[in-house]
Amino acid sequence: MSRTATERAADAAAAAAQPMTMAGALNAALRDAMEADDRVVVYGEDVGPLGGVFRVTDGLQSRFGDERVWDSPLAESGIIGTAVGMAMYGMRPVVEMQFDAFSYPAFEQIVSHVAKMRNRTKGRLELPMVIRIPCAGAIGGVEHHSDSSEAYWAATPGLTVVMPSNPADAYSMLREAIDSDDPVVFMEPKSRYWSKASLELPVRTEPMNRAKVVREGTDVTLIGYGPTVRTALDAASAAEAEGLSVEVVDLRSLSPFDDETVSASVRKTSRAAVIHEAAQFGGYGAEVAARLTERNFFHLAAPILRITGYDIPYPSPKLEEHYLPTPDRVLDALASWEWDLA
Amino acid sequence: MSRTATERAADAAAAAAQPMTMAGALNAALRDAMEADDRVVVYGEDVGPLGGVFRVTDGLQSRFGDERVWDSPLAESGIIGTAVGMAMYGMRPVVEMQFDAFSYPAFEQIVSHVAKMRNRTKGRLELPMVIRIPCAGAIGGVEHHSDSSEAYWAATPGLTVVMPSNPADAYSMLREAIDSDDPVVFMEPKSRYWSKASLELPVRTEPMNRAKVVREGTDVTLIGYGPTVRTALDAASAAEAEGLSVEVVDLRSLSPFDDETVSASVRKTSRAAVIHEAAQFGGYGAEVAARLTERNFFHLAAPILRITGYDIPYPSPKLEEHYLPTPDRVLDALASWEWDLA
Amino acid sequence: MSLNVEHHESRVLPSEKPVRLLDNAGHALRGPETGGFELPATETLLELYRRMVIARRFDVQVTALTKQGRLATYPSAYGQEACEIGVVSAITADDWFFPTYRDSIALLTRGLEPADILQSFRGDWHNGYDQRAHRTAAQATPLATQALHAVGLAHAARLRHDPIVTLTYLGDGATSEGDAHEAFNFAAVWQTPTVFLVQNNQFAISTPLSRQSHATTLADKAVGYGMPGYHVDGNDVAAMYAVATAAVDRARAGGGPTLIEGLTYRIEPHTNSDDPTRYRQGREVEHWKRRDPIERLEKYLVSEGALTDEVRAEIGEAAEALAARTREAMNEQPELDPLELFDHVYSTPRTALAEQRAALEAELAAHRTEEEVTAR
Amino acid sequence: MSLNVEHHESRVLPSEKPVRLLDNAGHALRGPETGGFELPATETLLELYRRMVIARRFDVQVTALTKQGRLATYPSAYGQEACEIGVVSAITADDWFFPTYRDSIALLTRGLEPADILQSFRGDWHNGYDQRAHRTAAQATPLATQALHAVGLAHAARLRHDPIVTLTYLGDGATSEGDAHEAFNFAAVWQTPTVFLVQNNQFAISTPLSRQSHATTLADKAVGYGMPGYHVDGNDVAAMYAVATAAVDRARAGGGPTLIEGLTYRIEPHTNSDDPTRYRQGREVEHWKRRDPIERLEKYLVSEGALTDEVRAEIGEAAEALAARTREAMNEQPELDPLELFDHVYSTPRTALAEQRAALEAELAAHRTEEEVTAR
Ligand SMILES: Cc1ncc(C[n+]2csc(CCOP(=O)(O)OP(=O)(O)O)c2C)c(N)n1
Ligand SMILES: Cc1ncc(C[n+]2csc(CCOP(=O)(O)OP(=O)(O)O)c2C)c(N)n1
Ligand SMILES: [Mg+2]
Ligand SMILES: [Mg+2]
Repeated sequence: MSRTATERAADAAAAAAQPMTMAGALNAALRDAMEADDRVVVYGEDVGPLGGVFRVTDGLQSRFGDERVWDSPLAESGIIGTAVGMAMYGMRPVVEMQFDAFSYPAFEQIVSHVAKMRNRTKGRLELPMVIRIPCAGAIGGVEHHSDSSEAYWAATPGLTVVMPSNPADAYSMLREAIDSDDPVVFMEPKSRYWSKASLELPVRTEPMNRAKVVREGTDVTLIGYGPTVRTALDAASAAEAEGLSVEVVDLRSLSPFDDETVSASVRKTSRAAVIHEAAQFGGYGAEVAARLTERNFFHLAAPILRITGYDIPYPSPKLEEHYLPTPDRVLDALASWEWDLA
Repeated sequence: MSRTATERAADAAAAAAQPMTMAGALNAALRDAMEADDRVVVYGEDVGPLGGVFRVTDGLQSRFGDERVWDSPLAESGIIGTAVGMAMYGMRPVVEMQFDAFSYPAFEQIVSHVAKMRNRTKGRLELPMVIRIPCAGAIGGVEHHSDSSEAYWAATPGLTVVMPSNPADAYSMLREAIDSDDPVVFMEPKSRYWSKASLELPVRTEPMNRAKVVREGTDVTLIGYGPTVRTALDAASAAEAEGLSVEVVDLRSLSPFDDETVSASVRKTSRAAVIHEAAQFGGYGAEVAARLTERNFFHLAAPILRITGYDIPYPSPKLEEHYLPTPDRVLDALASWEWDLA
Repeated sequence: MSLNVEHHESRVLPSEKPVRLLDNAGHALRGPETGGFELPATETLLELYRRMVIARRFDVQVTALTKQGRLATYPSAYGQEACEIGVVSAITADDWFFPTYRDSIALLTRGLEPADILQSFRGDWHNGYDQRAHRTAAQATPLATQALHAVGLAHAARLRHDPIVTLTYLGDGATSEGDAHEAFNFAAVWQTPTVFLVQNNQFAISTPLSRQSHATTLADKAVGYGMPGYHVDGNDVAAMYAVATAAVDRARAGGGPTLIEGLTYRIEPHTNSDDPTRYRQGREVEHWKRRDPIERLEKYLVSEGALTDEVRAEIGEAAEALAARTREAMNEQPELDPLELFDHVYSTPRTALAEQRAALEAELAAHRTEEEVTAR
Repeated sequence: MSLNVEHHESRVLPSEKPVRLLDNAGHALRGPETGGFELPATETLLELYRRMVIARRFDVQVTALTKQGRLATYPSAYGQEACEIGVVSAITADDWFFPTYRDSIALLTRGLEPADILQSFRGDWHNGYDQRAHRTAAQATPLATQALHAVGLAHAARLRHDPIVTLTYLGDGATSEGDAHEAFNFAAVWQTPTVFLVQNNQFAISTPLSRQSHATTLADKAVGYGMPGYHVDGNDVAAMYAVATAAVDRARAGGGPTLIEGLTYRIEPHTNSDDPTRYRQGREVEHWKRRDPIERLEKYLVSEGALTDEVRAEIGEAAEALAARTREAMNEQPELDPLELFDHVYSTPRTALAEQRAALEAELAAHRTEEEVTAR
């Protein structure tokens, strides 16, 4: 039986495809971006010989040399502030904040400069830079290692904020973030670093400013991003057993918000819940709920729920299981609605 | 005609009452708090001989000496960080951040320590401190002088965030904030500093964690805080002319949110809009809309509107009028609803 | 001219007495006070004089316009001309400059147009000039933040093997900020070609230097970063220029960063909305007025026969012409397009912003219609 | 003993060669290397020895327990005992201590219980001891932030006329943070009774000192704040104790803050999850192991006849007893109440938190019921 070209291509792809963790995919994205464009430089705390505390920059310094990849002094405002200067000169710095909470010393540089430079200069000065932030919890981290900082960045006009939930998106979105002429806060869910997928590089998924329906359903829409996409999918599978058809949307981009995709899903199902690890009060889910309600009020059968962390500081390792929004908690929330299942 | 005791008291009060600006009321509150409790100290940039760039600390140094009121070095993280230490030792520091945007260098100290200390130590160490932040815009300020930072603080568990809208509340709430054993982010709307009221000190208004219905109405609830309470009241008066009965709620406390008072109003009117100067996306209004919708969905005739700044950095002085949510814009928003007016 | 060898090779404390080449009477100095620096050539000094006179005329003019309400705010550099002009004159058009709100006159020296410099202070837009074309960053307001940008840009240029230098100004108050420290440290560790000028005008708004630092000199800070530091008479433009030129040369040659403290004084209020009577004595201001940087150089140039009446007249005319141009520019009230508010936030278009833009457009159109109706 | 007069009166560069009282062979030194400091009394040194031996035993024990999974993480101070113990021993129980994650053994010396110190590393709660009772702040993770707390508390005490001193530790890496700078500066301007110990263990995780600072010594930073700075052999507990004691005395007497750099080395990985083979040579570690602070003092004490077999045995027993207590404590798995998560966030109760607490309570109850059902 003769094989078609398509079949042969698929075979080649399968051969090229390799199992890869999200950390590995991010590493590959950095490598490929650096190969493609010598304006891309990588620096931050411990990103050189160590390869970063999560090994996302592993091997980059030995490959590209220490003029492309280097350990900076230990000062986050310094890292972001110098990256602003480097981007002004036409470089494309990709810098790492070691954990969410350690981006806070750089808050002023990010909010008052990174976010505002383009507007300030009427577009004459763009800042093509990427701020990588290993984010959120569920890794048994001690205090300050499991914050979720996305609400701060998303509330800041001028920033683009994205968070991949899987290795393919991680690769594709990081490449796109580096190529973007806008500064991007690129959030990497730590608890997903070791999640695996089979990838054929260079994989390109949907544009990074689009949300994606990752599971179709008709009764309710679960909206997650980063670590909670897995939570939503697990809850959806479990709910199916109980006869509930759950659609899951992976936001991918927190700012901008893909109103089109998410509203379409919510109009279809008429019920939705947004899931995140961060505290509920003032969290990103508030924006999701508010804007979806504004735009789809008369299509909604119930208020949009927020299934989130509590309004407390992130707990110590032994207590985090009680804090995190689990699939069980999602199921409980869904059960609180009255369903008239066939 | 003989006068009753009540009449005499009222007369005495009127005699003691004096016209006072919000800046004056805040100044008086600081003075009275310092008189009442020698653990209260005031420091920050230019709060000494100058009396602060808005004169809120005017005269305090000459009255209390420079061991109670002093100019610190110019470093906001230093100001907050040392205040943490002072509060640990039992003082009650009241520190000033000169403008919202200049609190950003202190972001780490505020988010990682001020907000978390009590929880971290299981309540063994409290931080009775007040962080005063002259906030928001509408004063023709150049870049970085008109930010609205409330969404950042409100999203941070562990902080109490309040914002008075008038001189009486300014006095009362600042006294209460200083007396509180929790750290309070005390936001002062700059554009209201020169607004006046006749006050008899020490005036005590509602507890600072309560919202207040400042105008009763039946058709719609306008929710404002700080500078936008005036906006809401002006819009309400104008709407009245068009036959619309508008209730206005002054939130006063942003965190905690007074669900009871605000939900009661929304249930009564079935329609609501929240007004703030900050950008809409991820702004505080998202939380207001989301939680009111969650709790009152089946009482709502329409989605809760957000009438806010645009999703852009705060504009330059000559353009701010186009950015700010004006009474006209509020009226337009109300008009977008279909009204069946008698 | 080159910097003292010791500064390259080992750590040395900046001199406690500021480096000075001309005394207040305009006499050229010799001996240790000069720190080994040589007096610049007379023609160089004459050019610096010219720039300072023009700068001051501009500054005085803008202060006056601000009092008339033409500008939202203006932080004057009156009295700081030796720092402002002397140091920026040490870099070339290819070098990058990172100024603060206080440094409008240095921008003028750098060739920027009054109308462009003042756009932000008039309140039109946050920044009014083409930063890349002028290699001059926006005048920074958040204190010390721009120093990091200067270091980053210098490092980028170095990686590209472009022989440029970055120069940044900061105030005495700004040295207290964490960002100043991080900028000094990154520059030293990375050995970037960066020159930091601390204009110690002895006040941060109302806060005097004594409440800002306990160091003997602000230049002392350099020691902690392993970089050379110079404590210089900030009202002596000859010294400021000489030290800055040496630092710039050293940076360009790969010798790394330098910290220069210019000891000067802020004669005017912090900005037009400040009230200095609350925190300082008029006597102190008078004392410093008598140490005027322009008069000092003038005395020297006159004594050297370099400043003839003819030259003086020519400079005066240039200054007046600039003042007139500045007045004209500020009397114009350019038509601003509110819809532009949405156009520059992102390079990638956003639907939500387009919606908001459309809403404002409709609002403006409705408003115009209303006005027309009212007008009829 | 008191600090050199020069340090009070004028600015002096810290000695490039670290201050040292005992050489690596355990011989007492004389001459300039001692920086004018005197060797502490033998009984003091014996007590420091005892504390260091116990501290190390504890540290080794906790590292082992961490490898066994009993703790979430543990940053070891193996090899840094001279800094850790020598300096904290210079303050009294009334003074306040502001440590980092690295400084568990200093807390031990301060009299805290292993079980309490390790609560945070085991993951029970973010902080496990009564800070006020022990006058010991939580071990800070956000780098350099605690230095500001130390300065603020010292200032508060000073305003209250309480003659206490605050001591804070920070790492070489942490000196790069803006907060370190602001802390040094506030302390110097306010002249607070604060002693800063920079434990220069030459690495910040994987980043070597050369990428952190270009200064000759980290103590040089003191100059820029107008405060005394000492560069000390951080593996010589005699020197660390002597310099720290002098700094503490000076602070208590109203003489203001001091910066002490202890030059030492981090023998263990940054934490248990670190892999130092990626960034440093085993040889370097071996080199530093041969400069062990405990062995050095031991040699001296033996040569002085102060460390008899009897004393050695007694210390060994105390160390083993502590190790046993530590093992026991870490083998216990205390019952944690998840509902406590809501109880300490605010002193003023919040309705929303009460609602969330109730929700979790219901969830836990439902879960227990489910478990009971399954168990039946
Ligand atoms: C981070 C930050 N904090 C506070 C301010 C408000 N502010 C503007 S200028 C100024 C004083 C600055 O003093 P200095 O650095 O000495 O510069 P000078 O104005 O004297 O030139 C202050 C406190 C600011 N712009 N940025
Ligand atoms: C503000 C901040 N940034 C980053 C980190 C992550 N981090 C933890 S320890 C460390 C290295 C610290 O090095 P150093 O100050 O030398 O102390 P050492 O660990 O060597 O004792 C880093 C980068 C942090 N804790 N805080
Ligand atoms: Mg100044
Ligand atoms: Mg270290």
